[in-house]
Amino acid sequence: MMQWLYKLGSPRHFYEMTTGFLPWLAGATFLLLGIGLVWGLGFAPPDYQMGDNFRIIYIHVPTATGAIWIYAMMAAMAAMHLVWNLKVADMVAKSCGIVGTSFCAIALFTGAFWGKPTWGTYWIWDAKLTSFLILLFVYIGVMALRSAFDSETSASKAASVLTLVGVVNLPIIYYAAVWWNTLHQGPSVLGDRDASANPPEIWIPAFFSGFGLIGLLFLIVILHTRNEILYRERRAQWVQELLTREPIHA
Amino acid sequence: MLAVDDLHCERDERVLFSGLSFEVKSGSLLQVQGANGSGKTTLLRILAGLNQDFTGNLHWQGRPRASVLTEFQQSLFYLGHAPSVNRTLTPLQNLRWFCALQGYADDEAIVAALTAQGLAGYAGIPCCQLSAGQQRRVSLARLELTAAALWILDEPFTALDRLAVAALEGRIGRHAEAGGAVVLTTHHALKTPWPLSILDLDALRPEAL
Amino acid sequence: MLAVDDLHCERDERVLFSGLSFEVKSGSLLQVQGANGSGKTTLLRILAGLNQDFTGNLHWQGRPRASVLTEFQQSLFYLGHAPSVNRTLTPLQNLRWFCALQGYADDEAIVAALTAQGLAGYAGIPCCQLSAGQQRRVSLARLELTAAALWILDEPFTALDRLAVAALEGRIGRHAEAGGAVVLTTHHALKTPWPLSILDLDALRPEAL
Amino acid sequence: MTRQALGLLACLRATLLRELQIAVSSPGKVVNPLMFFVIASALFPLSGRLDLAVLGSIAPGILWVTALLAVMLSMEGLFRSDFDDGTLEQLLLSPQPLYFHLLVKVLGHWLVTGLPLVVIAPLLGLLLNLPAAGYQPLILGLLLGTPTLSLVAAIGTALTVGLARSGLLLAVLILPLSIPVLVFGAGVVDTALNGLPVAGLFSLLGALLLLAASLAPLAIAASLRISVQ
Amino acid sequence: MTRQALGLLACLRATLLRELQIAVSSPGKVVNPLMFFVIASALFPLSGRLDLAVLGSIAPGILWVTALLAVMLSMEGLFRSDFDDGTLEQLLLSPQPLYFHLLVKVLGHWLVTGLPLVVIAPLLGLLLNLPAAGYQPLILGLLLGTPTLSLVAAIGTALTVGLARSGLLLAVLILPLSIPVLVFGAGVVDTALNGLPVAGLFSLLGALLLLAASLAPLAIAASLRISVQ
Ligand code: HEM
Ligand SMILES: Nc1ncnc2c1ncn2[C@@H]1O[C@H](COP(=O)(O)OP(=O)(O)OP(=O)(O)O)[C@@H](O)[C@H]1O
Ligand SMILES: Nc1ncnc2c1ncn2[C@@H]1O[C@H](COP(=O)(O)OP(=O)(O)OP(=O)(O)O)[C@@H](O)[C@H]1O
Ligand SMILES: [Mg+2]
Ligand SMILES: [Mg+2]
Repeated sequence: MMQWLYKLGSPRHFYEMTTGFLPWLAGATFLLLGIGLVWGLGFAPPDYQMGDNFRIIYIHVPTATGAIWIYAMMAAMAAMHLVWNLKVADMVAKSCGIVGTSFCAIALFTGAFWGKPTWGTYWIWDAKLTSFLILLFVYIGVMALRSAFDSETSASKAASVLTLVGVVNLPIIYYAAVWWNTLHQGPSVLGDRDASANPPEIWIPAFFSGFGLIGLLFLIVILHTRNEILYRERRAQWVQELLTREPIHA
Repeated sequence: MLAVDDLHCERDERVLFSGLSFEVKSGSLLQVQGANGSGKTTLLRILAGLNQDFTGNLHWQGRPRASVLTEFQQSLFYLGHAPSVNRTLTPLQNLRWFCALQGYADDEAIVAALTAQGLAGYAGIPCCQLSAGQQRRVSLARLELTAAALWILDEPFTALDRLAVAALEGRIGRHAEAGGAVVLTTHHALKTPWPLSILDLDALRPEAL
Repeated sequence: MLAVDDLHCERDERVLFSGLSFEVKSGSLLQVQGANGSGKTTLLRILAGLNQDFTGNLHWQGRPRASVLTEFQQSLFYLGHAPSVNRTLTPLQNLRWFCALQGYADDEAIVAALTAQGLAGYAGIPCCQLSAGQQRRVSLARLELTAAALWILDEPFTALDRLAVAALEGRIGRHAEAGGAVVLTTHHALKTPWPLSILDLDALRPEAL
Repeated sequence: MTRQALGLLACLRATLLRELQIAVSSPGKVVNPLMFFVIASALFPLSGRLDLAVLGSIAPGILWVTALLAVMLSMEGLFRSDFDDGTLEQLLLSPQPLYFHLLVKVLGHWLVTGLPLVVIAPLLGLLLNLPAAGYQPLILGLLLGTPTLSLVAAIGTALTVGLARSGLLLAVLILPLSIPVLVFGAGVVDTALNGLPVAGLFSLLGALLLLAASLAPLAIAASLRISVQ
Repeated sequence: MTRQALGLLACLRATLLRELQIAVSSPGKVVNPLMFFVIASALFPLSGRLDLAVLGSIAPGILWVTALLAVMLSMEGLFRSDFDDGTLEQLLLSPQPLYFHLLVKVLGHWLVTGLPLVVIAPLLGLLLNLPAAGYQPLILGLLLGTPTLSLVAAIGTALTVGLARSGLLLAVLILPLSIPVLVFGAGVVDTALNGLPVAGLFSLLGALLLLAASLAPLAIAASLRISVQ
């Protein structure tokens, strides 16, 4: 286990490992996304209740769900970084922070623009939306802390600690939902409760775009991590060799 | 006492030292030398356990330091660039807390230590009203209050006048003579009655080889 | 140029100097000496006009300094303990602003001054990535960019290596030779080709009399 | 008194005593958070013509938010001077159990900064027209909540102690993490004003305090180790 | 480019440029006040179950108070690094007219910290359910008010720049002085929401700005001279 971890934890190994399956991941991602978005935005029939507005779902739901899970992933990476001092884990965590913040922001904005036609207001202080906003704040806090340090080592360690502290906060925020009654959709559109109201033409593209966005998420994280590896290891022998071997288009 | 094996440290992608191995034996006096920015402070902080950012092994009394950390810390006295003296408290209050961290209370010993540092009448005056040199002396009074065997001193002679420098040199020599060990840095030429070994970081640096 | 008459200054109820009178003439090199805390920095800041907390008279070119303040400030270059270099900006940006304060813009001169200080490739790198000595050099590059006749330098040799110290000593001598005036403090023994007068604050102190 | 071995409790008392002595010798440390609390909560009634009933109904929120800000800003100095003068290194290197010393240090800081806020809060409640039913839950809530806020803020302080100009950064780090305390704390008063039972909320606040007291020292210690590095 | 004599305006532009360059190279300076503004104003709706109409009616107060706090906290750093690295001494000793340079310096700081607050305020207005009639007066009011707040805060910063840990002390000094701006600024929005004419209040805000712009630099200069001493 530890052996495997250290192997995976070596930046070089991570870089070389991902070089292999990156094209596959990219291909699958764009295929899924393409099908999902074209189908969803272009061909799926309008919702019986919400009309064309519902098409936002194809972006809103996967980004919102992704932003939550990506925090969990970031926290796991932070823990690995602190416990085993794995540098790659920190680089992945940093990438997760950037992607998570963007996803969070996208979900918020799409949700808000969806809210106007459906609820009649852009924003409402209900549990789900509020906790999601707090998640965005926590993300931003981690990024702000990271950028405040001059030294890379201190920055990554400090960000890891804060990420883990933020985890403790998440379930608490979640349970705060008890104190409000929520206006936000539960697991409804995609759930089987009123599947009758939503024909497969709606939720199949949703699956495509959902998995597509998950793929995109991993794609961005991996690409960013690879960048980070090259930057931090720019003095290392293997990076030098790599850079001289491959022509760079700067 | 403290064995250092294959120590490697880089900061901001600059290797400060690499493959550094030595042992601090009981009764030894080790001076770490080098130009500004050569990594003396960094090395001392690694030895003291403040800086974790290195690779290599440290053994205390033959066992890995991490496994005997409390024991190690009980035997360690570290004096850094800063005097570790709170400016709003008095010397007495400062040293009382230091003793409490060591696990005991002994006001008489504190007053005696301050007197030995030439601060007889100053025990009750807030440290911000003391001069820089006097603050350093409050800090040095702790040498009399600790039972630690290993002293790690980073530029202990800063801001001291000539008499105080000589007294401290004597004290350091006596500690080594009594079976303790001292690792220190300083830019001035040490005059101690006890044999001194020197670790020159500039000479060790890869570029210099 | 600058005449000092019956200067008296006390800080925290301790008299630093009293009845101090001297004149800084064109072409003169004055080194202010004294132990730590004897008031060297305080005196230099009084001369520069940063510290108003004194009694006595200051004349610039024969007229009371307060009445010709702008003229005085145009002829003054002051370098304090701190390097006056913003850490997030580059040397070029820092020096551009310095020139603007002098009322001109001249990138070529800035680059030339940096090159003369051995910072040829560093004009565009944020100063926080420079070592302490390199930051001091950025600060000293301003000596080439100012037309001031009176230089007041507080420990200008701090953090410089041996070559840079020699270069600066030469520069200071040339400035005096060219009819300027320099007042400075330093703890090291100055070696300039130009005659040096010394003002010893310890010798002047009332207790010492 | 000659040399006298001290147990853990006596050592912790020394740390507490030190914290209190420092506060006594720099009174601004005690007075400034209090003044901030008073002035900042007075800003709200000044910033609009609210009728008294509305003011009373938002008073719990105002008091809690400003208390949170006051605690946070006051924590900025918790480790600063220890960091600057090297005392922090001594604490980290001492053979003493760091966990308890940090807990006691935060406790000492809370006694001189947080507790006065709790004491003065009813007065501000009067100014803000807080209805009578709100005072007891306000005080008890702050009593349970401000130590939690102090502990959470101490993590942020420990993380940023090595950085210059940390005030706003501290806020950005700490405020999101403090929101649960705020929600429950202000919620207690709100609920009491609506005549509903508050026991559940109090136990939630208590649970948060226990959680913070047991976990925060670990995070603080880790953060300090990173900052001292 | 060879030596080229600069007029006063060009010199002032250099000071402005420097301020902006510093901001660009440390993004926290721009982002943190903004984040504080967003998070702090989100604290209020979180701290109680307000109905939307009430929330909308207190929104101007919340936005103005948090904007005030954000400006104040962001000003903490205005002279700090210049003081620490000695640049401040150079500015005080330069033959340039200090008055204008200080004015421009505060302007530069406002551009990177105050102006973003004004830009993002409408978004927060949406979150806080501010009625439609409030947006225009909110933006215009902040546009006139935040520079005044910056100027006032700069006096406090200049006075406390020599002191460590000045955050809370600054607040205690500055908040009382800022109250008029707050009262008129939040008052403008309030008045507009009530459908009353606001021109008078705007001209009061404008007058305050002019007053601050003409007098504050004098006070700042005097304070800096004292702090540098
Ligand atoms: C700013 C406003 C909004 C925010 C912050 C927001 C946030 C979220 C979040 C965080 C999720 C993921 C929930 C989870 O996985 O547990 C989600 C899912 C969802 N949202 Fe929103 N949302 C917003 C507005 C809306 C609006 C206006 C609608 C439509 C009426 C909507 C419909 C949905 C649906 C249908 C899901 C999928 C539910 C599920 O399967 O779990 N959202 N939203
Ligand atoms: N906080 C820090 N973060 C990153 N690098 C640092 C830090 N402090 C010092 N360094 C770098 O580490 C190197 C070694 O610094 P160190 O303080 O150990 O030198 P030193 O030998 O003690 O110098 P001095 O004689 O000036 O005390 C320096 O080149 C410096 O650039
Ligand atoms: N900010 C201050 N407030 C009050 N007193 C001060 C202040 N700074 C220095 N002093 C006192 O003024 C005296 C003179 O200080 P000064 O800095 O002029 O000494 P110096 O000769 O430059 O010493 P050094 O060689 O250390 O630079 C000192 O004894 C000090 O106690
Ligand atoms: Mg050192
Ligand atoms: Mg001096």
